[in-house]
Amino acid sequence: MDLLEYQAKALFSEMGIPVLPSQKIDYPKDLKRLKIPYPIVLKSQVHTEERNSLGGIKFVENTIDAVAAAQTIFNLPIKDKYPVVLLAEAKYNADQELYLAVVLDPIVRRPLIIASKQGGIDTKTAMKSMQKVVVDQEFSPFYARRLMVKIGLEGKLIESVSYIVEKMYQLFLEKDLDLIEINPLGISPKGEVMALDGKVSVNNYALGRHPDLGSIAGKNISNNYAIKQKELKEIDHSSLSVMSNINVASSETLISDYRLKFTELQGNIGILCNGEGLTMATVDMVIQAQGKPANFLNIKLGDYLELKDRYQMFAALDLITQKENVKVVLINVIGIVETSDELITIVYEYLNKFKSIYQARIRFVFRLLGGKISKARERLLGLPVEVIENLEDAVSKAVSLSE
Amino acid sequence: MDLLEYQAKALFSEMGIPVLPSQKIDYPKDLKRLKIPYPIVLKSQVHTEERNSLGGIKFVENTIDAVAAAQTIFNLPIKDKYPVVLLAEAKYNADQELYLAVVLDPIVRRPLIIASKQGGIDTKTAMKSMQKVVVDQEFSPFYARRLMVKIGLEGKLIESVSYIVEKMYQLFLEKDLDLIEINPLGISPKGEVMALDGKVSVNNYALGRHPDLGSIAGKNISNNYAIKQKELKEIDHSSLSVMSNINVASSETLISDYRLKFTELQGNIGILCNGEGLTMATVDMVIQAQGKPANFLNIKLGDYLELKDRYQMFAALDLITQKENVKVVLINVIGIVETSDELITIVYEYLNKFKSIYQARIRFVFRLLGGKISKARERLLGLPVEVIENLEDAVSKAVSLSE
Amino acid sequence: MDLTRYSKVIVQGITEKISTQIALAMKSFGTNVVAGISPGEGGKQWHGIPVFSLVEQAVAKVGVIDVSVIVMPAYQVLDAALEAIASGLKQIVIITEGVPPLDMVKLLRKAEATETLIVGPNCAGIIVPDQFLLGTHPTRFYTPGPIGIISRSNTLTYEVAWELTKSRLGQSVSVSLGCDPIVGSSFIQWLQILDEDDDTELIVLVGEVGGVSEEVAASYISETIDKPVIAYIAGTYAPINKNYSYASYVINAIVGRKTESKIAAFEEVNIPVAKRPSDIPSLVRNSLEK
Amino acid sequence: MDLTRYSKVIVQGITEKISTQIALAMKSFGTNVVAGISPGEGGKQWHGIPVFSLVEQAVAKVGVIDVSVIVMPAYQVLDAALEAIASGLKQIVIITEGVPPLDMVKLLRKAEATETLIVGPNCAGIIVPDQFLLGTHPTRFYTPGPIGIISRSNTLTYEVAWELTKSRLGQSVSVSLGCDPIVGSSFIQWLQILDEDDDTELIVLVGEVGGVSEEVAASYISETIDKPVIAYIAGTYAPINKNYSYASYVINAIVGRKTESKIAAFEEVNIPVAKRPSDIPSLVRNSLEK
Repeated sequence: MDLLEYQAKALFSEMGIPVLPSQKIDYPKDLKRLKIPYPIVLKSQVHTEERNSLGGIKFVENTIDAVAAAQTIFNLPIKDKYPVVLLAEAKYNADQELYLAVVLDPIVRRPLIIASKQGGIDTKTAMKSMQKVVVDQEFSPFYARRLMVKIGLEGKLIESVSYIVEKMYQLFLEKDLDLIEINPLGISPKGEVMALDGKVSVNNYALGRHPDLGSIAGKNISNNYAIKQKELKEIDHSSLSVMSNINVASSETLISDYRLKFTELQGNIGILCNGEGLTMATVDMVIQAQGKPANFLNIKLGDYLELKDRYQMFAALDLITQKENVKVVLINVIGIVETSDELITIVYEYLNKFKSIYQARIRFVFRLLGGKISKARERLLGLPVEVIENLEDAVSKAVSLSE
Repeated sequence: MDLLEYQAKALFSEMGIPVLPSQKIDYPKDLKRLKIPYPIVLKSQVHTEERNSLGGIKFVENTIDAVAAAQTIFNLPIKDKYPVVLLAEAKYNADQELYLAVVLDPIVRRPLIIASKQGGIDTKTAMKSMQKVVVDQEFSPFYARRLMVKIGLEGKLIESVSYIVEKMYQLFLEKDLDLIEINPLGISPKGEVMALDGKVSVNNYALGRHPDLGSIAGKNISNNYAIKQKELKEIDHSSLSVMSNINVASSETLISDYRLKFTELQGNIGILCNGEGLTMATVDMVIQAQGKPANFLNIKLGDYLELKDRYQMFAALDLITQKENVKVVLINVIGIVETSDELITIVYEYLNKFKSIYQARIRFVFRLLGGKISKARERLLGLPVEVIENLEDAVSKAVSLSE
Repeated sequence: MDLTRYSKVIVQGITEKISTQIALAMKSFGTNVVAGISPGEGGKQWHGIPVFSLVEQAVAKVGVIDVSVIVMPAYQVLDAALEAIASGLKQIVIITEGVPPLDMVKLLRKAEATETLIVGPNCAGIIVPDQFLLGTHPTRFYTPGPIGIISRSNTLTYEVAWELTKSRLGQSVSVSLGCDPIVGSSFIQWLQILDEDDDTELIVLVGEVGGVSEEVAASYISETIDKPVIAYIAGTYAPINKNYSYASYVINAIVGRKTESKIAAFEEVNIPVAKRPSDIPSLVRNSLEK
Repeated sequence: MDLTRYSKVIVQGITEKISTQIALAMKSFGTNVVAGISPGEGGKQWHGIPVFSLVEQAVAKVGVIDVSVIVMPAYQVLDAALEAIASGLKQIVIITEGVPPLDMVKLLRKAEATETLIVGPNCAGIIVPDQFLLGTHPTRFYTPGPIGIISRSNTLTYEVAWELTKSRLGQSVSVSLGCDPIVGSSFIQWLQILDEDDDTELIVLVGEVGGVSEEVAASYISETIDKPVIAYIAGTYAPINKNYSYASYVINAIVGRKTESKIAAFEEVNIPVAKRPSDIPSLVRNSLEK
C-alpha cells in the first residue's frame, strides 16, 4: 500500500526527518488561506513516477497564479489518475540532491539501504550510480556511514546524511514498510539536509498492526481505486449484487487483493484457480493450446483454509464472468478435500441462480482434483458445466468450447 | 531517578497498560472539581515503601471527607517527605493481586522479569514467592509466558498477564529504565487486569536521550530534594556563593550526583577523593586509624577527564567543609598529571580566598599522587594545608590533626 | 535432512480449528506428533495429543523435539518460532500465511545464528510419502519413490506430484518452501539437502516467473549439484506484470535481476525445462535413463 | 590474553581532545596504534596516526586489527563497538563513562555471540608494564613483574599498583574492568585469562563493597584458579548504604545476594584479604614464598 507524498512527509516529520513547511490543498480556494510565503511549489498527489514530466508540479509566485495552477493540476489526469489533494510547499535552494532508500531484498532476506549521489526527478539516472549496503544484523548507524562513504560523501555530510538514513530505517522497522525512499534529499550550500520528495510503501500483511496506517490506506483506496470500485459496483447491479453486502473495510482488502491477482486480457476464456503457481501454469497451458485467456484470477482455497466467505467466491466468479468477451470459464481447483462439498455447492448455486443469464453466453469447465469429483458431477448435472479431473483434458475442453 | 506513582501511571497508560481513572490533586480544593465518581482512594505521592502503613492512603466516600483527608495527607510527612501532589483514583475490586517487575541484573548482565502471586502492599511478602526469568536474548513474549507458568497462572490469565509484562518490558527498553514494577496488578473476578500501583526508575545515564523524562526528573528533584536544595542554598550564602552561578539544570545533576556519592556522618574529618573505590579505601583507613569521618565525597577527576567545571570543584570543597563539626579535610587525589596544575590552582584559590574563615577552624591535608607534588608544596606554602604524597602518612596526619 | 518417521514433532497453536485438522492429518499419516502447544491449555489432551502451555514443558516431558509445525495467527508466528528455537528445536515449518516480512527478517537472523532450518511461511511444508507429513500436502497425490520435489508453490506442487504419481514415478521428499516473498529456506538450501539425501535420485524444481530466486538456483545447480535436476517454471506464457510494486522495481533495479531470463538460465546450464506439468514425467525418465 | 606489544590497535573517536591525549599517551608508551577512526575525517593524519572514516577502511589498509579503544560520546559507544565487531575485531576497551546500561546489554548479547572480549565502559583499561597500554592507566605507577591486578576501580587500582611497585613487586598485567554497574568482562573472565597467562604468578583482585560480583569470584577462585590470589575489598569499614536504589533492593531481594558477606566469602576459601593497600605487598610476598 503506497502513501501519497504528503502522507509520507507527515511520517518523516514525526520521525524528525526535516521536511519543508507545507500545506495540504483540498480545493483551489484553500490557497487563499495559505500560511507558507511565496514562491511555492504545487504538487499533484498521485502515485506515479512521471508526475513532473506530465505537468503535475508547478512553481507559482502569488495567489492568483497559485489558484489557477491548482485548478489546472486538479483537472490533469496523470496516468489516468486525478489527484484528490495537492501539496503546497515552500521552495528549497538545494546545492546537491541525493537519492536514499530502504527496501527489503527477497533474495538475501535482509533490508538494503541504498543511496546515489545522482538524486532528483529521474529515478533511472539515480539507479545507475546507486550503491547499497546489506543490513545483515540488527541495524546500527555504522551501516549508514558505510553507505555514505561508498557514495563518496565527505566531512560532516557523512554523519548528517547517515542520521537521515538512520531515521528512515527506524520508520521502515516501526511501520513495517516495504519501501521508504527520499528522492531527492536536498543539501543546501550550508550543508543542511531536507527531504524534498518521498515515497512510503506499507506492507499489506502488517497493516493490521498499524491502525494509523490502516486508516490512511482506507482513504487512499477510496480515492485512487475509484475507477476499480466503480466497475465493481456495476457488476453488483447487473448480476449478483453480492458486493453491496460487503462493507467498506472488507471490500478494500478484496479489491487490493484482486488488484494483485486479477489480470484482464483480450481473449475469451476466464480462468479461476486456487494458488498463484497453479494459475500461471493453467494460463500457460491455455495459451499453449491456442486458447485466449480473457482474464485470470487466483483465489485462496485450501484444505485447511476455511471457505469463510461465500461472498468472496461469488464475487470472484462474478469478476471472471462479467465481461462480454468471456465465452468459457475454466475453474481449476486442486487439493481441497474437506471443503470440496462447500465449493461444489457454491458453484451449483451460482450456476443455478443465473442459468437464465449465462446459459446462452458462457460455458463452464470445472476441474477438480482431490475433491469429490463424482459428487460434483452428480450435483452439477444439467447445468452448463463440464466436470473434469485431468488438467490437460480440462484445458483442451475449455479451448475447444471457446472456438 | 524515580518517578512518582502518577507519573509512572501516565507512562503505563501511553503504553496500553490498563490503569484506573485518576486525577492529580495539587490542592485539597481540586477535589471539588473531581471527575471520578466516589468512592475514591487518595494517595500521597511520595517515593517510599511504607506509604500505606504510615497513613498516606485514604479511602473516601464524598467530597467533604475527601477534602479533609487530602488536607491530612498533604500535611503528613512520610519519612521526612511531604507530598506535593496527591492522586485521586477510582476504587477497584480485585480478586487477586500479583507482583510484576522488570529490572536489570548486574551479574548476569541481562534484564530479569520477575513476578509473584503474592502481590500487594507488602513487597517483602511478595519477594518470598518471587519467580524470575532471565531475558537472555532479545525479548519475545514467550519469556513472559514462561514466567506466568512459573508462578502457576492458568488459562486465559497466562496470556493476559503476559501481555502486561510485554508492555512493561517495552517501556523498560524504550525509556531506558532501571526498574519498572506493578504492585499490585489487580485481577478482577472476570479476569480483567489493572495496574493498581506502579514504580518506574529511570537510568540516570540515559536521561539525556529521553527529554520527556528529563523534564519530569527536573520537577521531582525540585519537589523532593527541596530540603537538600535548601541546605545547598545556605552554603551559598554563608560561604562561596558558587551555587548561584549554576543554573537549575546543572544543579540538578550536581545534586543527584552528590546524593549518590556524598555521605554525611558524625565525625570531624571531611574526605574528598577522586574515584569511588579510592574514597571507600580512604574512609576505611581513616576509621582503622581511629579517625572519625565527618563525611565523604567522590568527585570525578582524572587525567583525561577535563576539569571542566571549576565551580563543581569549589562546590565539592564547600560540601565537605560546610558543617561545624569538620576539623580536618583530607583531599586524596591520584593519577592526574595533565590536570594537576589546575587542581593545585583551585585548591590555592579556595584556601586563599577563604583563609580568614577557615584558618582558625579547619586544617587541610592534600594527598597528591602522580601530580606535580613539589609544585603543589611550593604553591600552597603558607596556607593551612599539608601536602603529602604517601597515603598512609596523609591519613595519619589527618587523624592526628583531628584529635 | 535430519528427519525420519521417528522424529518428534510438535504443533504450535494446536487448539485452533485449522491447526487441529492439520495435526490430526499429520498424525493419521504416521507423523510422530508428540505434543501440541497452546498457552493456558497445558495439561489437557487434545484428540489424543498432549497439550502444553510452553514448548519447554513439552521438551521436559518428551525430551529433545525435532520439528515444530507452527499454525499460529500471523502476528504471533515470530514469537512462537523464537520460543521453539530457545527450546532447542532446529527445524521449524511455518504454515501460516501473512507473516510480516520484517518479522521473518528477525527470525532468519536468529535462525542463521542458531543453525535452525525454517520452511515457510505460507507453505504446504514437507512430505515424505508413506513416512511422515509436516504440513498440509494432500497425501493422496503422493507415492514413495526416488524423485525429490522443491517448489515455491503449494497447489502447483500437488499437480506436479500427481503427474509423477500417475506415471509411477514416486517421490522421496516434496517440499513447498512457501509462497510469501520472504521465506525461511531457499531453493539452494534444499537442493543441497536433497543432493545429500540417499533416497533422492533426481530433483524436480518448480518455480514461478514472478519469483526471484530461480535463476540463482540455476547457476548453483550447475556448480554444485551432482544429481539430475528438472526445472519447471510456471507463468512463462502468461502475460504477468512482474514488477507490480514500486518496491520490487527498486529492488530489481539495484540488484540487476532480470526475471525474464529464468528459462534461459536453466537451459544455459543444460537443465531440462518442462513446458507443462504433464511434460515432467518423460523428462524425468529421460534423465534417469542417462 | 591474546595481546602483545605488536597487537594492532585503533582508537575510535580519535579526533576529540581527550581521545587524542589517550591515543598519544598509548602510542608513546609503545602501543602499536595503527589507526584512528573519525567519520568524515578519513584520509587525514592526526599527530602521526592515520585517520579513517570507517573501521572497515582501517582493516582494508592495515589488515586484521586486534583491539579497539573506544573514546566516543556515551550514546555513540554501542554503535562504535558494533561497528568494530562487524569489522572482525575481537577485543574492545571502552573508556567512556555514562553508557546506558541497556546499550551494554545489547552489546554484550552481540559480544557473546561473536566471542568478543569487552573491557569497560568507564574503565582505565589494560596495561602491561613496559609493553603496551590500552586505556588510561598512568604508566608511572607500574613496573614489569609477575603480579596480575584485576579491579573494578580506576584510581584505587593505581594506588594498589603503586604499593606493589614501591615494594619492588612488578606487574604482569593490570586491568580495570570499569566502574559502571554493567561492564563487559567480569572478574571471572579475567581470573581465567590471568590464570592462563604465563607471565602472571599471582593475582591481586581489587573489589568494592558496593559491587556485586566479588563473592561470585571467591567461589570461582577456589574451584578453578590454580595461581595464588590476594583480595582487597575497599569499603568494609565505611558506613556505605549499599542498597541506595529501589532497583538494587529488588535485585538483591530476588537473587538473594548479601553484599555484607564479601570478605567472609574470600576467607572461607582461604584467600588472604588485605585490610588496606599497604598490606598487599606483604601478603603477596607471603603467598609467593609458599
